[in-house]
Amino acid sequence: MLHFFHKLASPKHFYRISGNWIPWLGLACFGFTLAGLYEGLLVAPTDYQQGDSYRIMFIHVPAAWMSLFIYMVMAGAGVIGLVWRIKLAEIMAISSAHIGASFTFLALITGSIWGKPMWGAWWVWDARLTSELILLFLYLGVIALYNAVEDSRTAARATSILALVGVVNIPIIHFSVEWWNTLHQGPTVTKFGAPSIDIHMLIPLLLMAVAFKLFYVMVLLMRARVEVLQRERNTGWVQELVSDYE
Amino acid sequence: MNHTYTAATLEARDIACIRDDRTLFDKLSFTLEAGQAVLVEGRNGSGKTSLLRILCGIRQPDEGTIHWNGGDIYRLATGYNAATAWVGHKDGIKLELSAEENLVFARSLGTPSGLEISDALEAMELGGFDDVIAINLSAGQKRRLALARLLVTRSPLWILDEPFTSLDTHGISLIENMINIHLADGGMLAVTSHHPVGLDSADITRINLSE
Amino acid sequence: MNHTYTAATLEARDIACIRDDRTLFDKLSFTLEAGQAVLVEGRNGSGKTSLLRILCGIRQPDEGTIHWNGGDIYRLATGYNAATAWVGHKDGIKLELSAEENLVFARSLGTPSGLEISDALEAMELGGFDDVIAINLSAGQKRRLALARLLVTRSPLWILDEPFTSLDTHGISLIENMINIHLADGGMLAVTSHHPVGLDSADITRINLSE
Amino acid sequence: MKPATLPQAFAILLRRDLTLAYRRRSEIINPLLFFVLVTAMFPLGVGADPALLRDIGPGIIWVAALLAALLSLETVFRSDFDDGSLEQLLLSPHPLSVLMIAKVLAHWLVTGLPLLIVAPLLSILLHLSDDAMHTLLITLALGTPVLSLVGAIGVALTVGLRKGGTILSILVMPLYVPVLIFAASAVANSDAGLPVNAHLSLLAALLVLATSLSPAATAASLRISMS
Amino acid sequence: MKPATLPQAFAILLRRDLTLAYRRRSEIINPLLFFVLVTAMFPLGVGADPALLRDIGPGIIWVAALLAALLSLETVFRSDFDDGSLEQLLLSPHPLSVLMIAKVLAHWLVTGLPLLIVAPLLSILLHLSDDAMHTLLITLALGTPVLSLVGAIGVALTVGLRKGGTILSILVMPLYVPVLIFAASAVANSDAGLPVNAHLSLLAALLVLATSLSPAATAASLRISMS
Ligand code: HEM
Ligand SMILES: Nc1ncnc2c1ncn2[C@@H]1O[C@H](COP(=O)(O)OP(=O)(O)OP(=O)(O)O)[C@@H](O)[C@H]1O
Ligand SMILES: Nc1ncnc2c1ncn2[C@@H]1O[C@H](COP(=O)(O)OP(=O)(O)OP(=O)(O)O)[C@@H](O)[C@H]1O
Ligand SMILES: [Mg+2]
Ligand SMILES: [Mg+2]
Repeated sequence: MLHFFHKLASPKHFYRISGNWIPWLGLACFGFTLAGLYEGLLVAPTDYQQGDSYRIMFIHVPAAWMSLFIYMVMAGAGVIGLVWRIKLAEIMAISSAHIGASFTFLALITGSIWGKPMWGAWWVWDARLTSELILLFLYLGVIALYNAVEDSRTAARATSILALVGVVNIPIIHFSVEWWNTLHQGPTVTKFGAPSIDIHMLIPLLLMAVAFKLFYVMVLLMRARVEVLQRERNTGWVQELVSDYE
Repeated sequence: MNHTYTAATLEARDIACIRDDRTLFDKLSFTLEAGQAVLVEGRNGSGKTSLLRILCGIRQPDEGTIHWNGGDIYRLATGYNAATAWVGHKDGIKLELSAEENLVFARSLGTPSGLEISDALEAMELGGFDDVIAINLSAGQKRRLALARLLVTRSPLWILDEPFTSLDTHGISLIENMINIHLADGGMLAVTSHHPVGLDSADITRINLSE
Repeated sequence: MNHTYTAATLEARDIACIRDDRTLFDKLSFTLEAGQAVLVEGRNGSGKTSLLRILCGIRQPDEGTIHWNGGDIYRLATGYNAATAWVGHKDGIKLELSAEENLVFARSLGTPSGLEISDALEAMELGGFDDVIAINLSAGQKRRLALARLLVTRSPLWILDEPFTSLDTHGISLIENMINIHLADGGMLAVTSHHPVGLDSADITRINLSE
Repeated sequence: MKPATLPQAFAILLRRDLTLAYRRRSEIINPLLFFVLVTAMFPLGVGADPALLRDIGPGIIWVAALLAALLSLETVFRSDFDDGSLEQLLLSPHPLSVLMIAKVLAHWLVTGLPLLIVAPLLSILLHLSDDAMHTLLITLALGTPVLSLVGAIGVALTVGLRKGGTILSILVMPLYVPVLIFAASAVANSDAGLPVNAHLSLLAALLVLATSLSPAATAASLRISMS
Repeated sequence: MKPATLPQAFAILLRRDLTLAYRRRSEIINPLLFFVLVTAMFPLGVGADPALLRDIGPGIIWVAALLAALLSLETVFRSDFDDGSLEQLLLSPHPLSVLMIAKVLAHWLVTGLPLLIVAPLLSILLHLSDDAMHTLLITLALGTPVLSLVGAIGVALTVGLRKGGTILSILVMPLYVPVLIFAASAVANSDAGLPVNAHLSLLAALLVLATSLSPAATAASLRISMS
């Protein structure tokens, strides 16, 4: 098992193995998405309060989940990279940042689109929305720092520290924003938190959640492969690979 | 004042430095003992500065290790730092402080040699400049002040990156003199310079990075 | 390509420079004609950099005037600027631009000499570095790039402050060669250096600021 | 080869600065992000009540724009000073004040224009009306160039000092006050359905004034602080 | 002579930084002026209605404090980096994280403490009640050190970059949000006569957390960005 990980962590093997996984991940992701969309758009019943507009949930909720999940993955990979100096972990961390930022953005956009009919405004300063917005900025900070540092290894290590500091802050931010909002009561936002969600709504939600996870892993591998090639461009195996294509 | 250092060894084992995709050097090994000097030579861009920064511990080598008295300098960081003095391309002096204040601060960050600040300035022929704010010094005067740090602290290993930059001929001979005394006392030296360094000692390892 | 410049005269009349309360030099006069060089010498802190910055027109002399072809350089600023090229302590290159882009920009701010950028880089032995972003060059490579500006523009008067800083011996001889060609072509030169400058021409005015 | 004409030199300098901004990337994105961040910080500070936010929204957006301009000002000359390019510009045969226009224009394109693009988003976050948003855009279009032009003088005056960040702000902020007042009240007026033409004409007048005076002042300040 | 002990080295570094700040003078005055100016800018931007100002006052004062801290952050390491002193600190035999505490403390004494001193003045300008002013001072005392501590990590991460001003703000501002929220709501609560103990304890907890984690993180970041 350990041996397997060690082997996988070497960029060369990672490149080879991940290349084999990607098509399968893509296929599975496609399958789950189709199933989720079918269940979500055709099977799930119309909501008695919101009509059909609630169906954006099947994008919004999984995207919002992913935005948090990916941050944890990123920070975890960052720690591994910092402590054990595993290159692949560094690569995973920074590749995750871009995807995580995209999901966060998606959650914000879909949330706003949903919010317009629900609350009559594209945006309110609700605790959850605010903390999601700050999460986006945490991601953007990581990306900005990575782009700003010239040397890619230094950049990876610097962003790992930043991600780590961010992780310490995420619960604090979450907590503070909740507090803040309950104290400064703005408009009372009725959350859609239906206690007993209809099973026909739950199924597509879970399907889509799985599809999003698969999508994440697939894109992560693709981004990581590019990054690996770029970093190892002067090593023997990449040169060979390139000459194969020529 | 007893300037004879206790014996110590610096050993570079198969170190390599890679910048972007270019290998500046690899499998570079050498040993430096009391009274010896390493002279790093090479064309512009051959990696001299990079090597010295690695020796200081500012940068990690991309491969290989560096040992101080048998221990990896990254493990023993503190002990190693107390033993080294670094003067790089940048002078490392605060422009808003006077010459004297700069040296007082430098001394308190290292191991004091016991030499008075004013004597150190005298030795660098910055005699009347004790109270002059460093921003009003010329390029060469700043360089002298940076090098005066070597006198007020007591570090067996000096690592100097083109110490003679901006110095006039008289300044250069002052520094050469200082280096020779340091080596005679059992000190160690790693230095780069594009101009010949007048070392008395025969114990010089030359490393040419252009070859 | 015709490199012979039209004759011109630079004349410093009784100029003085005062920093804080110290007079670095005063009543300094000299004349510089086509093919001649002024070599400014002096100990560290004697005022060489200050003098050159005054000659460029970056700083005004505290007393006296400087004339270019008989007219005060502060009156004729634009005409004078077109005729001078300055390489100071700072390289004046943008670290985010490639070597080539730096030279293209420098050329368009001055009078183009007609020499191709790539030839100028070749002449400075920066051959393969056209597309390398300047931040990734070593100290000496940056200096070479700064000096390459002299080749792509056509200025009769070169003002160089320690041009050899950071250059290896081979680099120094390249620049000396370049300077000698410039003087032979009827160019003019004002230069400081702590190291001997190998000039062929006998027409050298030496100004020692330490005396 | 002939020497570059003045328009050519202008264009080349402009292109150089835009290339540099593009290479640094973060220089374009950052003032923008900063603008959004500062705006977002206010609701956190003052509470989420939409009516309140709508009231103070124009003021907030303009203060944020002003701070974003202020923070990015250093980039106009700082790096050119540090690496010695500024000496080279000063000694170029082209009139310095024209070159200054190129530098300020580049600065505005990189830091001012993007604000115009995200401003609608911020108007939504702060619940501004459509009318107010419209006026906001006009005030930004007229006002942000003034910020760049006036700011350039301040940077030129302080570029040689080795002092920490805020002295520039102190110099420049009082000069920014008129822009802030006219612009914020124009937006507030239009939110309240009042006429805004007078304010907008004043802003336009400020722009004309700044354009005609700032380049020469910037050039003169630079010469002084470099000597 | 014996080598300096750790407390001695700490004291000497602290004194050096304070001397430098005093020599530069503007470093002390500027964040302060900036703080006052930004606060003064709001009434200009949003109108002078006392009730409105009193409502948004705590938020504005805290946003201004935050921006003042942000703008002065660069001074923690920038000049030490530029002149090479930072390399020397890094290579000193003393533990870097302790030296970092000295640097952050100096920064706070120079930029945070003065805010505490002028805050009462600003409270009057914005019509805050005496209670609110009192709470404001406590929140500033607890919160501004956190700003310095957290900010130092950001500066350490960006010190080697030759990029313009705003990247630091983007890294650090999201991390400042909790301080802003707790502090501003504490002041607002106390203005409204509500209890504030919970908020203040939370701020104190943030201070403890930041003090215990930031020095090591700053030291590690510095080592990375210098390599
Ligand atoms: C821009 C606006 C919005 C943003 C930024 C946003 C953000 C989020 C986030 C971050 C989550 C995940 C929370 C977690 O797992 O802890 C979430 C979940 C959710 N959101 Fe939104 N949201 C927005 C608008 C809306 C709207 C308008 C609705 C419907 C009224 C909505 C309904 C939900 C639901 C039902 C969940 C799942 C709740 C759960 O996991 O228990 N959101 N949203
Ligand atoms: N900014 C300044 N303000 C006040 N005095 C200065 C300033 N810069 C330099 N000086 C003083 O002016 C004198 C001359 O400085 P200058 O830089 O011209 O010397 P230099 O001959 O070029 O010396 P070096 O060989 O060291 O480069 C020095 O003694 C210095 O103390
Ligand atoms: N920050 C950097 N990022 C990437 N590459 C760099 C960087 N700094 C230097 N290099 C490259 O590393 C090589 C060695 O640089 P280094 O500064 O060590 O050379 P050097 O031997 O000290 O040269 P010099 O004599 O010019 O000072 C150079 O070819 C340069 O292009
Ligand atoms: Mg070097
Ligand atoms: Mg000089």
